[in-house]
Amino acid sequence: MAEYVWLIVLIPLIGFLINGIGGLSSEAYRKQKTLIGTIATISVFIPFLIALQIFFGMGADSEPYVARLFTWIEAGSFSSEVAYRVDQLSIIMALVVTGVGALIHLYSMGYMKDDEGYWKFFAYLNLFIFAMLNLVLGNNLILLFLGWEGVGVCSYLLIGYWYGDMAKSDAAKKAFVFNRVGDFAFLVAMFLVFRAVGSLDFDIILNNLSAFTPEITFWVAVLMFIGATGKSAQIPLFVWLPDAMAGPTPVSALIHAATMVTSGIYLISRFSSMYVLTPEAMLIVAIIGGLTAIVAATIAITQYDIKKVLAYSTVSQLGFMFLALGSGGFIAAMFHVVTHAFFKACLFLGSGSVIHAMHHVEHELEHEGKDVHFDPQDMRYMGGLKKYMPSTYWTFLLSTFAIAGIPVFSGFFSKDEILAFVFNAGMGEYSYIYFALWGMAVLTAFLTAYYMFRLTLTTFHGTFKLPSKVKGAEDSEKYLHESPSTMTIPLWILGGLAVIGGFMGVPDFFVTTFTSSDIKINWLHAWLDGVTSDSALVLSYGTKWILVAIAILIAVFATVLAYRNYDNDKGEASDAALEKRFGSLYQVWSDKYKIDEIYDASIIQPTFKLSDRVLAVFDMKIVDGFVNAVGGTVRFFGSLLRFVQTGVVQTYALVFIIGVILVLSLIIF
Amino acid sequence: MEILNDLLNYLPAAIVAVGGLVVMMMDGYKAKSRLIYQTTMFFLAGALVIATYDLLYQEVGTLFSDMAASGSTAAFGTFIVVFGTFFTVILTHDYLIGVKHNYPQVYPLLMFCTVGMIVLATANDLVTVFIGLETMSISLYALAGIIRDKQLGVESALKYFILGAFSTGFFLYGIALLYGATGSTNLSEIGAYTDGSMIYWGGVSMLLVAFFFKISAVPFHMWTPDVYTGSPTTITAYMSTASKTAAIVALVLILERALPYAADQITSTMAIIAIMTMVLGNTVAMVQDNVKRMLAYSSIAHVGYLLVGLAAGTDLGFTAVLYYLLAYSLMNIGAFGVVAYYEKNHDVHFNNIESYAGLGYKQPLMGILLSVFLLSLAGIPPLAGFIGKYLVFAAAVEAGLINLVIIGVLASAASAYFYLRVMVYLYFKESKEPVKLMKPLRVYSFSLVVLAVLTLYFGILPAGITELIASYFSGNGLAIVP
Amino acid sequence: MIGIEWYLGVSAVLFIIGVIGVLTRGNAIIIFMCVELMLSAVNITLVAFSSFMGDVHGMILVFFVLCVAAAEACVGLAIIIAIFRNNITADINKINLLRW
Amino acid sequence: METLLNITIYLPLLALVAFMFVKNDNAIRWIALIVTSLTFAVSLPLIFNFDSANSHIAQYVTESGPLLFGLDVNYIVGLDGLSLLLFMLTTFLGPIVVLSAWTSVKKHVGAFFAMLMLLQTGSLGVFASLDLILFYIFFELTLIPMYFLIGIWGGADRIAATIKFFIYTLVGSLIMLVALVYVGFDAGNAVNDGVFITDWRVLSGPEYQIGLVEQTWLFLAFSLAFFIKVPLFPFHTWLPYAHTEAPTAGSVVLAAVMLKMGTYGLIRFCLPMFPNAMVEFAPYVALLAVIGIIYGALVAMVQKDVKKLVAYSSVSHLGFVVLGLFALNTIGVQGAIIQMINHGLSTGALFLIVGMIYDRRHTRQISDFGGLAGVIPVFAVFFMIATFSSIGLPGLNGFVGEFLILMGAFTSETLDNIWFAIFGTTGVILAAVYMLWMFQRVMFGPIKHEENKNIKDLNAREIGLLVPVMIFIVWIGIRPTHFTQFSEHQVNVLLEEAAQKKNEILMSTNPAELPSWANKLYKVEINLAELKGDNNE
Amino acid sequence: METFFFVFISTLAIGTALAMVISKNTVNSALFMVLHMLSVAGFYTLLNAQFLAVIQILVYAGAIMVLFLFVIMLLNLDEDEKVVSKIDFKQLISFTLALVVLAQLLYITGNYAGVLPELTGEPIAAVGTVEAIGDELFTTFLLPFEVTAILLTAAVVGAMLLAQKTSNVIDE
Repeated sequence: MAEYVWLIVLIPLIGFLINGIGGLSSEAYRKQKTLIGTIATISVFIPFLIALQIFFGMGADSEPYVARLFTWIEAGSFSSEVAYRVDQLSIIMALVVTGVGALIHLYSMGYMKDDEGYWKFFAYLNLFIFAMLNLVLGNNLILLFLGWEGVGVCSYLLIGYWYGDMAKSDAAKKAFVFNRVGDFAFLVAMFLVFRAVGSLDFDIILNNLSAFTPEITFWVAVLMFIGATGKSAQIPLFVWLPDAMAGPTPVSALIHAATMVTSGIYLISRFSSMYVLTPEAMLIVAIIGGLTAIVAATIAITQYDIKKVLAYSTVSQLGFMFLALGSGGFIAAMFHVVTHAFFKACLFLGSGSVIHAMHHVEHELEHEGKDVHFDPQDMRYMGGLKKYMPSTYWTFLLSTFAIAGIPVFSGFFSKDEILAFVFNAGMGEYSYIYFALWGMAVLTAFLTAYYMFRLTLTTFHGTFKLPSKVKGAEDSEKYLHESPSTMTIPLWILGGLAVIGGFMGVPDFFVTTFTSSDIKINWLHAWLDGVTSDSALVLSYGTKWILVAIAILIAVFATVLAYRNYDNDKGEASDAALEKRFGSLYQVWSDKYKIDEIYDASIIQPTFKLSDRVLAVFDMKIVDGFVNAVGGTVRFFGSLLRFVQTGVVQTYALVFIIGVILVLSLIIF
Repeated sequence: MEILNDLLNYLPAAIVAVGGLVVMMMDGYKAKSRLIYQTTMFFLAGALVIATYDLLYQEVGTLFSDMAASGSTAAFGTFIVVFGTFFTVILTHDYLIGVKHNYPQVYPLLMFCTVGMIVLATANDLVTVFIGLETMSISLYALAGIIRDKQLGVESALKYFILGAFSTGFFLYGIALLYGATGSTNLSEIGAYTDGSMIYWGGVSMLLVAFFFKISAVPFHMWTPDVYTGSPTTITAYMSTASKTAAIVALVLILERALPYAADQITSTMAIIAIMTMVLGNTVAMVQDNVKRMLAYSSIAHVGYLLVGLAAGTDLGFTAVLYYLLAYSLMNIGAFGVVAYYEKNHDVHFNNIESYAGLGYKQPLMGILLSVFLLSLAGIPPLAGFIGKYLVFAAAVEAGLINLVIIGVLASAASAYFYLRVMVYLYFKESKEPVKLMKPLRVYSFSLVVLAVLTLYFGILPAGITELIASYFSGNGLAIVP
Repeated sequence: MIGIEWYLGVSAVLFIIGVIGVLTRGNAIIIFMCVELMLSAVNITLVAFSSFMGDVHGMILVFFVLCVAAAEACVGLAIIIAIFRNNITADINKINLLRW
Repeated sequence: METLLNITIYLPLLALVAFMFVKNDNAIRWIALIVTSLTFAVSLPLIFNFDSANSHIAQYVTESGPLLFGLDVNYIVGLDGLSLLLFMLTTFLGPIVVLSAWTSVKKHVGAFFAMLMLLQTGSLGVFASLDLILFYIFFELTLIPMYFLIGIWGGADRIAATIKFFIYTLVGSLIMLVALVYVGFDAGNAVNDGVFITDWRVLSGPEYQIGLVEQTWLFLAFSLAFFIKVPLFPFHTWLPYAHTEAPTAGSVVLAAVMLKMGTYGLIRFCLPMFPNAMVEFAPYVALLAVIGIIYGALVAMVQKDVKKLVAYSSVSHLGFVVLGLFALNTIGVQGAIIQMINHGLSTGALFLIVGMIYDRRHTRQISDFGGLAGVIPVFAVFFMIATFSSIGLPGLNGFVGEFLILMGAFTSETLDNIWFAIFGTTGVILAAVYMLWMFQRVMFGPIKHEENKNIKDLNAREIGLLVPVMIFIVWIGIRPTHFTQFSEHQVNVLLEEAAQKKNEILMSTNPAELPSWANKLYKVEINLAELKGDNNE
Repeated sequence: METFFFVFISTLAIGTALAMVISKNTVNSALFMVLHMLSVAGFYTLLNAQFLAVIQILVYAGAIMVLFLFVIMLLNLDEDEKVVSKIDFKQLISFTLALVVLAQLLYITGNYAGVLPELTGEPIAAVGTVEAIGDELFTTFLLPFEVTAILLTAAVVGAMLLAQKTSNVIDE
């Protein structure tokens, strides 16, 4: 079955072409929304089935299978193929991408049904799936890069989907450019790799790691990581992701939570055997991951935009994953990728459902003839939605439990494993730093639970605050309603997965402690063990259990605290109290550490001013001026010389005589 | 009969001379101007046919007791001169009617002038050179001033005359000194001389001075812009091509036959003069607003390129120079012809470049023709001007004069500016006031088209003519004598 | 005996006097005469060479020079008449319409 | 086949003749379209029958006797791996360019198409010439039509632009002419019994070797002409003017074809004839190229005129090509060759697109647009693909070239410095910045100007002319080997021969006879010692 | 005797030449010119070129100078408009440059002695006769002679063309 892997990649592309060309060329086709949506969804769902089939045909010890299609780029000693790789890592990613992707397609059919550019949206989505599959299935760095850039483009197109709004297209551009900064590093990393081993094929690289000097290994690792920071929104390149929420919510769910942003984690996991050779680079990854996690979490606490909170949460969770990677817990990171994909996608879709409802309210009010405008994403206008949107509420709540790390929900297992690995890394080199990172991670876990419940409680509990806050929106709750089933079905599926997803990676010691046997219940670990190079956990059972206990305590404590502060419409008061307590620190959080402003002042404006005021002027005045000056000088001499021509014959004769003297002198002497 | 044979070999000159006398007599009997013109054309056509025949088949030799040469260079010079005159007369007739100064005496004068040119171009003795040169010059002095009731015309004639006569003094002095040094005025006998006394060098330099004057090389060029501007336009075309051709062919003959011994010194002198000529000609032309004056400076610049070829002094150099003369005659007569056409539609002062605005669209053919000629003058392939420049510079490169060539090409690049400028006005600007151009006479435009086609032809397929010219020099051992 | 260099010397001096005349005098007619002076100065050189070498060619050249001088005078004077009709002056310093 | 090549080159002139007799504007358009299409059709067998395994040997060669007696300039045309693709690109763009000018040119239609046809012949000749003088003639020949195209049908500031373009290019090429003639004589004395020779096949061969000192000067003279044409920083200032003022068709040909003559000349002439100089100057040239990449991008970023922005982006893109060429390894050179085609397609497409929008709105100021994506969706799609191609998105053509170039520069032994590639790579970021920003300001956001609300979307003609370009943009992006295969072998041979020639020349040099600057520049003693060391082993 | 004669004639020639150049009155200039021509004829006789001496007097002094005088009278040019009273900068330069040329010429001619072996050191009597000249003129120099005829005709036609007063324009 693995030999049909290319079909997985191809079908979404076909879907894209059908919808894209059809929609572009035919007005009638654009109106066939059901058809369009179905085609798009099916062209993701079929690959999912194929992937599933392949997955079931594989074992944890299966050899990687590579389907080579054709030579892509070839010049001199460089050659790369379009070849897709099926191994334990890539099939997991492919399953997530197509599975979650298919659900979100389904969801979008409901969510986007009133949109004019329906066909375009689905075309883009399919293209995104195509690119993402290239990323995860490609057998060499350059094909991975094709996907890498491809998802960037789709992200660009989808963030700026409502291009009529300049801010949205700004966000799109910002996303793309920040991604490109990362890509720059990625490219250089590729060059370094190629120079060292002469190929970009995964197999060849990973089998020839000895060809790297430690220095090169370090740099390749760091550069790849920088690439990953761009795509996976880590410090210092994370600022695009919150802005990326300008796109339609399914997009946020699919691209900016479940799939694209995790490609950095995939990349580093793919090269885990290289990373373990360079502890310094690992440390850098861990530090950046840890910092990102806590920074984003603190910002998330202060946000009111429902999607922004989720966005910062995503950044924070991604930081968590990188922390895992940097600590040697590659499988843990992948585990979190998967669980995060479930619950974060569910959260986003849930928020989309809420926004959909709020939009509906706004729309209906407008229909009533009232000129009411409010931000449908601002949670301060919400509240009490649980009785109007039960499905949304329940799935949202389940996912919140998952992300908060409440035991038996999926996030609990994955997060716990990460914490364990970070602590474990503290046992080796750079122990203090890793311990500090562990501390930060625990704090982040606390904050995560806190802000997620803040979000959930403010949105769904208490009373619907819109009527009281916005004039003219009285009685607007009558317009609130649950989303259609195309939207709720995916919510339930994802919510279910968020609940049970964690069982694929239940730590072995949960059982072994008690049975003293060597039983392996951690399926994921077993599955991925062959492709990644996890560091060994050297912790004792006791330590492990203590860590689990700490995690549970933290999560429960944060949950309780959040309930106290935010249930029953106390949200704003609590936030004010929080602001008072933390003072300027809170201000820094709510200002998002002013990172955007810093970028603007330190890089963007200077570059722009340099270009506008210096280079452009330099170009016109100096470079071109020099050229003009040469011409001008010649003309100037010409106009000087012409005045020798006085018109008086005797002057001419005089010049003649000078010429005579000249010629005589030249010839005689 | 030797004399008859000589005469047969000198037939173009003879025909033109007889023709000149005939039309002079016709003028005396008050024949119609048109008839005079037609007779002139008849004789010139005859001369042209024979000159063409001579060009292809005449054997190399000397005539009239070594006074004149036949074949090769001489035949080539004769051909260009007659060819140039032929077209000049066609253009002049129409032009003079246009500017209302169609004196019948112009035709005999042109014919006599042509005789002088042929004599000059075929001279094999300094005496013949002198007489030829003077016949040509004196006729040109008069021709420059034929628009005698306009100040500009006579002023140019006066300037030309004074400076021309002045240079004649130097020329004569040169001949005298050379005669004194070598004991002969015959070119080959002078060429046999290898003693190198001071008086020989003095003679050589004086001779060069006079030729530099005639071909208007800097700093002996001062008359050129004024005379070219003031003279009737078609006469300017004639002056700048036929007379220059005759003088340069004579110079080539002298350099080749009489002065191989002096080649080294001449090379350096020529190189310096060439640099001055190219630089001054091109830079000053850049700032001219009068098209005719611009073309005058451009013709100075072209002399600079010719001097580059002469400075090389090799077979290839002379070949290049002769080819260049042909190309230059074609394109310069053409360019002046179109300028004359524009001018006669208005008045004599209609030469300011501003007034060319938008003219390219009024009579498209004329605009295209002028563009072709100017582009050829600028040395843009695939026109004859390019091949000329290319050959000249190649010859200099072969002779190792790289620096000279670099300056030459840079000057040439600068020259593109002012040629293009004309086209800027012709095509890129709109005319401010409505200008009406009358349809050119068919023969007028036809002759210009012929010139343009030849310019193109010699640019694309120069092999035939260059082969012919190269055969004049190959094996003559003209390389620089150490 | 008078050596040839004396003739040549005198000839050169006369020639330069002619040149100076052309360069300094403003009257066109006098300039013409100065040109004639230059020609006749060269004639002396020619005749001297011819005579001292015993070769007649130089003298024949002088003969031609005389003819040329006559022709030049003829045309030159005609030009002066023409210019006088237009400008009412023979001062060449005032005849400078054509310049730059 | 030889005849076919000649027919391809001169077929456009046929239209020129036809224009003399046809007065009807529409007839002229159709004739132009038919003739250029025919040219393209006729040229197709050339690529299908091309033997890419022997791409280093010129194919379909026509060789005449001397054209210029005494200098033995021959008419030699043929195609090999280096020229084939560019030749085909030129014929391919012919009908497209004609179509692009279908309605936008209203005055002097006949003259316009005549100039285009002349330009076509000139460009084809440049790429097909195997004789240096012939190359030069065609090289210059292209100037005239372009001069008129810009001058007559150009924008407001066209006159200054066209004169600058013409003179600037002319200065460079004339200096090259001198060098070229010198080479002709030198080669004649060295390998051709004293007869002037400029046959590329002889000059590039291993027998003809030029001494180090001469190489330096000749290289500088040749490369100056090509650098101006490319244009490499700091010789680029004519380009923004010329591009901005030129009519659409002119811009397209200028960008797609004429700029390539510079890079093409560098690889075809400089490399095989002056290998030592090429190697020693490579770092300096690469430095200029990298400066050009970044500088062009930065200046492009702040342009207010769409066309000027694209023009500056050309400076940046051509910087990549030069960088690749001077990497002097197969990867880099192959990348450069394919990038030449890519730039031709993507920048050509961009100019076409800008022209289309100009036809509708008669402005090119970015600030006059905004929000067009909603009004003209089909246009937006094409514009977007071209933009993505231009910023080097994988899967489209631009990426292949840029990637190979940077990879080549990174691994180049000649440059021996990875920073060229690294700084060059920043151009990738900057390209995204300026192109997307421009795209955003033009296509996205609210519609600010009333006039923009009623713009018509592309008509069939415009779609028809863009689609082929887009097909190639995607095709090259996905299957670049279909295109790179033509030059692969030749590039290998060329580089090998050059390296060998370089060593041979070095071996035959006596350091004592060289002036000190040459010793220093070529590090003669060190290199010689190395070479001898290699030989002893 | 010969030396004396030479010195006398030289002095006369240079003196008249100078006088011609600096004379204020145009008519005086012309008259000095005539004198100068006569003295040049004296040189010719000294050099045994009797034929040329005669021609010189006939053509130059007789014909050409009369023509000059005639034109001067015709145009009333005898009152010279500008006298060489004020030596201005330009004239100074002209003068200096002319002297430089003179120095060069004298340097050239001064180096002449003994260059030609057949130079006897004194004029040879037989060359300047009418027969000798005539013989050469109509054989060797036939071509220049004939062309001179054309030259003179051309000069006449040219003079006619320039000096005619009526403009006989023929409009067609």
